[in-house]
Amino acid sequence: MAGITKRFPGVVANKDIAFKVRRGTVHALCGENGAGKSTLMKILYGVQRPDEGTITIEGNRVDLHSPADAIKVGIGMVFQHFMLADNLTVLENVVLGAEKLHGIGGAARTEIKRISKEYGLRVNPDDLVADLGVGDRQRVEILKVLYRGARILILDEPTAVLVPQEVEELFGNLRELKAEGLTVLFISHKLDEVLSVADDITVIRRGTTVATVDPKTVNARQLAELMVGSELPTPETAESTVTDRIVMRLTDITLAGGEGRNLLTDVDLDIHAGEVVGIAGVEGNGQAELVEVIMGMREPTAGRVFLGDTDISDWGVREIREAGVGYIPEDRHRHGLLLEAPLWENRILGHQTEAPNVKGQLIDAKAAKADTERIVKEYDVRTPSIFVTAGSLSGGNQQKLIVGREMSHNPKVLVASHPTRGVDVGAQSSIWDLIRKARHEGLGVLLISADLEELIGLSDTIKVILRGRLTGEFDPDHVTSQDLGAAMTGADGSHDEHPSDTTGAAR
Amino acid sequence: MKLDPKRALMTLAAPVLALLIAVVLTSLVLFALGDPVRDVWITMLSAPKPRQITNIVNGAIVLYLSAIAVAVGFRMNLFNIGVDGQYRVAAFAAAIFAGQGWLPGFLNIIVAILIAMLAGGLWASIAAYLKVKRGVSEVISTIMLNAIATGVVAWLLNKVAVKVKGSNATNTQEIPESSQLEGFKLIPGANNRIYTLLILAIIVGFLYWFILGKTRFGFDLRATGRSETAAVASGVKVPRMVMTSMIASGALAGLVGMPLLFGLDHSYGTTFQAGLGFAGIGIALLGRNHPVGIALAALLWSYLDTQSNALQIRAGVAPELVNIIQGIILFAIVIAYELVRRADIRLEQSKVAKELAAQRAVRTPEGAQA
Amino acid sequence: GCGSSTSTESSSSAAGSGSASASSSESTSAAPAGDSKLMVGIAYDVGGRGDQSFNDAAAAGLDKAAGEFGFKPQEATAVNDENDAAREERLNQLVDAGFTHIIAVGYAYAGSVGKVAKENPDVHFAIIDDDSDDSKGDNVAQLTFAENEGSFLVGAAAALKSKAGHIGFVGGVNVQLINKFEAGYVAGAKAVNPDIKIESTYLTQPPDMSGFGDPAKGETAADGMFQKGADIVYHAAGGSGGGVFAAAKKAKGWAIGVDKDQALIAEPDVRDVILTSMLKKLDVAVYEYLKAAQGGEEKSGKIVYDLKAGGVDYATTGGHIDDIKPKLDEYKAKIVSGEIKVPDEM
Amino acid sequence: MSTGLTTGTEQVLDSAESKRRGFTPATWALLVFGAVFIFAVLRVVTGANDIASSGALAATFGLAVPIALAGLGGLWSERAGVVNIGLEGMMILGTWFAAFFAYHWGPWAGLIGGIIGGLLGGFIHALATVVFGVDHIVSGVALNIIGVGIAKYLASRFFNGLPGGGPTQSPPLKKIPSITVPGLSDGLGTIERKHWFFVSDFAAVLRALVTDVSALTLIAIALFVATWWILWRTAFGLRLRSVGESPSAAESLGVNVYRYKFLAVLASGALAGLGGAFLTLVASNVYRDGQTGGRGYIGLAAMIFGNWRPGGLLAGSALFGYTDAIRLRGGDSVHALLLAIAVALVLVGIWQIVRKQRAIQGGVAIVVGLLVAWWFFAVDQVPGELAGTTPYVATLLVLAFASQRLRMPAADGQIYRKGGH
Ligand SMILES: Nc1ncnc2c1ncn2[C@@H]1O[C@H](COP(=O)(O)OP(=O)(O)OP(=O)(O)O)[C@@H](O)[C@H]1O
Ligand SMILES: Nc1ncnc2c1ncn2[C@@H]1O[C@H](COP(=O)(O)OP(=O)(O)OP(=O)(O)O)[C@@H](O)[C@H]1O
Ligand SMILES: [Mg+2]
Ligand SMILES: [Mg+2]
Repeated sequence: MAGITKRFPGVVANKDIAFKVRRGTVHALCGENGAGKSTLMKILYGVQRPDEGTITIEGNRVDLHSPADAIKVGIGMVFQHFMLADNLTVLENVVLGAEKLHGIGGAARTEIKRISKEYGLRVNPDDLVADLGVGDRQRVEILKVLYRGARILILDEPTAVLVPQEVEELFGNLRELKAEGLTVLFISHKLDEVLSVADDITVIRRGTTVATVDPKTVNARQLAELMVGSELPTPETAESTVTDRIVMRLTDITLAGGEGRNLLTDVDLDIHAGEVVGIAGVEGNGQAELVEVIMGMREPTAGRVFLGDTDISDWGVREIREAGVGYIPEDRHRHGLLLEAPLWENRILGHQTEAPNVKGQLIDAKAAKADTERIVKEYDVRTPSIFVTAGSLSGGNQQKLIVGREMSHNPKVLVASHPTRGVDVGAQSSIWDLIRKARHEGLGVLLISADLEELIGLSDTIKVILRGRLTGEFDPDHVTSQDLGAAMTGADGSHDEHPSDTTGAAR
Repeated sequence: MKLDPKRALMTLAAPVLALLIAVVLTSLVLFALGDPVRDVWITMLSAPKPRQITNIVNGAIVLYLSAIAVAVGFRMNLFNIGVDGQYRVAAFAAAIFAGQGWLPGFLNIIVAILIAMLAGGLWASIAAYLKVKRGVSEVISTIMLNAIATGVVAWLLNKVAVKVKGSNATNTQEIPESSQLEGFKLIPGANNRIYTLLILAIIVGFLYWFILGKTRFGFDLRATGRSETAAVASGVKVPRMVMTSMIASGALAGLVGMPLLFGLDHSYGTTFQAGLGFAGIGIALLGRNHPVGIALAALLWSYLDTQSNALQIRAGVAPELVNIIQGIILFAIVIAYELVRRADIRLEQSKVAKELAAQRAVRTPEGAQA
Repeated sequence: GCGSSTSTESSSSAAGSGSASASSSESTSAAPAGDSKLMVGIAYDVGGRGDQSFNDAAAAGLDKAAGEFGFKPQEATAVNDENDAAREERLNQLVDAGFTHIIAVGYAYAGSVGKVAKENPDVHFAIIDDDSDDSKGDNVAQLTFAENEGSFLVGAAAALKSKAGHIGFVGGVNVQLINKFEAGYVAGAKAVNPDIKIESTYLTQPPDMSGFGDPAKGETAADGMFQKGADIVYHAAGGSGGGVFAAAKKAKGWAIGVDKDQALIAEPDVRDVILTSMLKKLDVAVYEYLKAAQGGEEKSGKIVYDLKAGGVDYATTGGHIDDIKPKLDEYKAKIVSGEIKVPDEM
Repeated sequence: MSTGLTTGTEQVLDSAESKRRGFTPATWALLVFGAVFIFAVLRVVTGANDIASSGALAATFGLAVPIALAGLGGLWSERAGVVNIGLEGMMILGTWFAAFFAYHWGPWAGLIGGIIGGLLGGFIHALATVVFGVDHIVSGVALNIIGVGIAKYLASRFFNGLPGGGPTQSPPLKKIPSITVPGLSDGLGTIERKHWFFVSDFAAVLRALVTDVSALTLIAIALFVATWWILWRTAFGLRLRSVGESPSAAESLGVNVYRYKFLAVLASGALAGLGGAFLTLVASNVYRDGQTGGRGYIGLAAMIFGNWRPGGLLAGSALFGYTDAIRLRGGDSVHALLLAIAVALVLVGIWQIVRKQRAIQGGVAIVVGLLVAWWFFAVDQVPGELAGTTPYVATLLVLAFASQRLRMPAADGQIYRKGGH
């Protein structure tokens, strides 16, 4: 790829990007959030068209107008966000768009089984995708690409949702692919992974290629500095502020799912004032449900939730929030913001009944606007005004607005779900600082994160959730990511089944 | 919100553009089929007489109420296709009550209007219940309920109808003269009058604006419309919200027939105007669910309706041509709004990005991140 | 600029019906041609000219008068889902255009005729199917018909002709006017055979007026009656009547037409199943009204077209009821003399 | 305002249910036998012979096919993710164009005309929703308004003055021929008239299938089979469905999302237009103003009722057509149906309580059922005005009890923008 430039309104996502990939290698792309990695890969896959620049494959210049063109020249892509139709079967998802190869019936099924076996992907063509866990979906995505006979594979952050053991498995697959002569382009933020699997590493910063390096000659620190162009922040907890006052207590929380399966089983949890309790777990093991129970979006089948001494198990979301539980939702676009509403209305969201937003039954727009100005200033939300829509802010700034909003109501407990997911390094560290500050002032925090570094760095206690049960407790001062990963998958012996079974995959 | 001249211009541009497109497309159709293009537009655009102005305003009052009823649902993503049935049930109930003349003049009217709201709300609550408890799409259930309302009202009407000598119309008992509203003489030179219940429309419009824009309830409702998931997470009880707003929509729908009942027909019968609910959908969309926008849209719609009456007499063209014009306006305007919206988003995003870039340039020395 | 092309267009489209239903741009000024001083405007009910039924019957009378007296009428038609104000406006438009005689077709115009007539005492109005106080006025002729009496006769004919002792009635929309047809029909049939079985169905309920225009439903309803043993079905269902005829044809039964002599005007292949038709002589009423006006006499007040006045009758086309004609005429005489009083509601 | 609210209703999805992809032929046969049996019982119990007569069933065909065709149109469009509330407008266009073509060039040309009319509507809807990204419901509503306008305007422009035509109706048209299997029809008729339990009822069903069946009915049946085959057995269909389930996934695999959506909406229009043609050329022989009478909406309801599947849609249309047919045919059928509804409600109630442990919902069902039963015994005849609502009430009732099992295409109603996520 040479001279690739891509502009979005107001943003130059890629600027004069150039790099080469050798056949039969794993080539990693690194860069912080918003550096332009995904955009570049989408250009390579024909999803987006570059404003300038050329792409050359095997010596031929190609012009990619659509994914169809890319597929024709042997490029396959696994997107950062899964591109699967839930209500179709694995077979249907795989053959879609490639029906000419083996039809959509028996021949295709045979072929899928063959590929699945050959690369050890363990995929059953007749499963409904809706029933699969993340790991399985990842493999279906890879199978999709292989099925098309792609020679060049693009994997955009394939490891973001996997636990270390699954990552290892994936890397095994990648090495196998490489051995077959395939080329893999691999995007990750996780530098140690990159270093372990890549043959070459290209670093992108602010839309341009900074360097292509050999993993044998650099270490993670150097790589990170290349990415960011400056010193790295780390999530370090300062001295412990944990008190013995319990601000929130969960006793024997059980939440029944369909078909006699429990989504949560006997969850006991105490959060003390000034304590950050981290929850580690593979996605889909009940974290989301746990949050929903605490926040009152679901009523537990059994068990109680106490806020201080008050039983809030059957309260609604609003009462719980009014009582002093702040909430940073996992998916800010779906649960945290009204993207089409101006910032000041978003400041009201979630606190529609609390000062300064309301006077009696009426919305106090003036006060809410003034308070939004304050939040914008105090929490460094970068926006030209409080009248622009939330959707026009970058993810990090959206997140800072949410954090500011929740902190403004002096919560006793903060439920923070992936508070820094998809947020760039700068914003990330300021969010960490905010959480730390609040903790210092006696806030109890329930922190759910897929970022083990963040968990270890911020938490006072780490609990592992596996198949709806809290299966382990760790001291963040003495635990490694590897240990946590093992516990999260049950590979540490606490459980013996495969974790993705929890999400309902029936083999 | 600060008034941004560029955006204001764009918001205005859409309807004007839509009207132009409608004129051009309709003209093309007329021209292609050899109908008198000029006469049609001369007829449609001729200055209405005072009498017709009254009719336009009166028509708009009723359409306005209907559109507001629809808009309440729209603001939270509920499609109340059932305004037609709701106001039929409501007008019937109110007519029965008012016809008895149990209460003295004015009180009779007020209680009848409350009864209409109650009836409309009750009828809508069936759809609300089915949606909340049984997951039945309100689009389908309200369509079914419209047809059921027709049958039920026809049945009851035949039971209670009073026989007027020499008339073939079937009507409820006429409301006592003391409860008939004469109307306002607002348009000079017109011998007909503007419905007294213009007041009702104004009150409803104001309340709509106030409740949706200024109250907690309104905020919750709009939040639900913009993002159901975010609303739930913010503490809105969506099922209850659906229930409330659907019933509110039905209660407002109940008002649709009131100006007609007290200002024109004085009883409910087989010639009572139907189909206002569907027109209301179009008008709500045209007016972008905004109380003033809806008023303008209702006036436009009513203007077209009234002017089309003369089409056959003066241009020899079927008056239903106006449906084509209305339909095209509707299409043109939603497309125009959509294009303007996209342009708007692009505009705002690049503005945000530019201003941030400027801020960033200032801060760079401090080493802030992208 | 476009006058010439449009005027040829409109005259060709009007050719079939013999009147200026679609007037050209010149007539915008509403100057009627011909040697009559009459300036006649007509406001039809929904459906308008060409509905093969009610409105068409009025149009026929109008055409006859126009041809004879040489005037050029102006027509306007109601649209669906309108209110009284819109009907008033239509009449006002005709008044504004300078018409001196305005005929409103259908009871829906009752209120609006009453109002507009009061405001324009120099203009003469006629309304069809209503003689209530609503439309009363010194300058209003209220033309009504004793549909029940006509229906009585075809009811009697049906009972006399039915071998099964089982007949049917299909009403278009369940409105009072159509109930009147049913009431007369049932009374007539019962007069002949008190034990006769009579089925009755209305296709839709007001305000859903589609029952006057849905032949598919008409056919389904009549099919049901025939298959359950009826052998004669009378319809008062406007355009849906075509379906009733089709069902009769299929079932090898009889149908009875309405308003006009449908054995003459229905589609050729079903005409032979039309036993008789209940004639409602709207055309006569309209024609007579205009004829009087032409002669300088302005009719007003209630004018009832009943059996006695020859305003309703039954048709004998096809000769299917020649054998029972004496009996029917006997009933007719009794009704005319007042010996039999035909109910007008069920 | 694109997809509408989902509310907090728990969508109880038995996963066994959701995985069940259609019925096997054997299940279908069992269902048909079961239905016939129930009606045989009901007929004998209530003495309402018409509820299972071949005439009622034939009328069901006549009333169900246009609904089914409109619903099939809805199915195509919604499977590709475009909500189509404009079916009514498309149907109306179909009726006018069918009449125009049939008048000038004969009934078969009329079919083509109906398709063209529907295609016109489909094109407008596709243009608005797919190309311009207009909200689907908005576009549908506008289309319904415009469809009425176009048909009425064109009718008064082109049918006025033709012999037998007028501003609200076309001249009489030649009908599409229909087919009767001679010997079989009469023989079965004889058996049917014996009113033997079950045997006669079964004969009635068969007789309705071989007597006076319009060619267009056969075409419609073929279209159902074709739809099922195309959408679930071909690559084209897979792509079309994928566009309705996850357009971004489809696009990432090189499927041209816009094209498939556009085609699907066009097909939708063509089918709805054909439904309109059925009304002018089979169910009657004229175009009449207002002839569709809301059948487009009913088609949509039948499709949702049928869980976005051809078989279910067919059942939904049949339910609607049947209830409409028996009430139009008059007599005691609707009254008899009350008993059926009462029994069904009570059974559902019991089932809810016993199997699903839902006491309140079950209780409500039982109480309503008992009320209906009381009504059945209290009156001899359902008043005509109320009988007219039978199809709507029946549809609403069934939806109320079944709709939580329904699952629409995941991206149905969402506005898709290329490249955006
Ligand atoms: N469709 C789009 N329109 C406008 N701007 C966009 C669009 N897609 C991406 N951008 C912007 O382009 C820049 C590069 O985004 P991109 O998604 O390529 O980053 P990334 O390196 O993949 O980040 P991440 O690690 O978060 O995945 C960002 O500033 C982003 O906001
Ligand atoms: N589809 C799009 N169309 C237009 N602009 C977009 C689009 N997507 C992103 N952008 C622009 O890109 C910028 C950042 O968006 P983006 O969502 O990629 O940020 P992010 O930091 O990666 O956060 P997130 O984790 O929420 O994706 C915003 O300013 C937005 O204007
Ligand atoms: Mg991003
Ligand atoms: Mg990315």
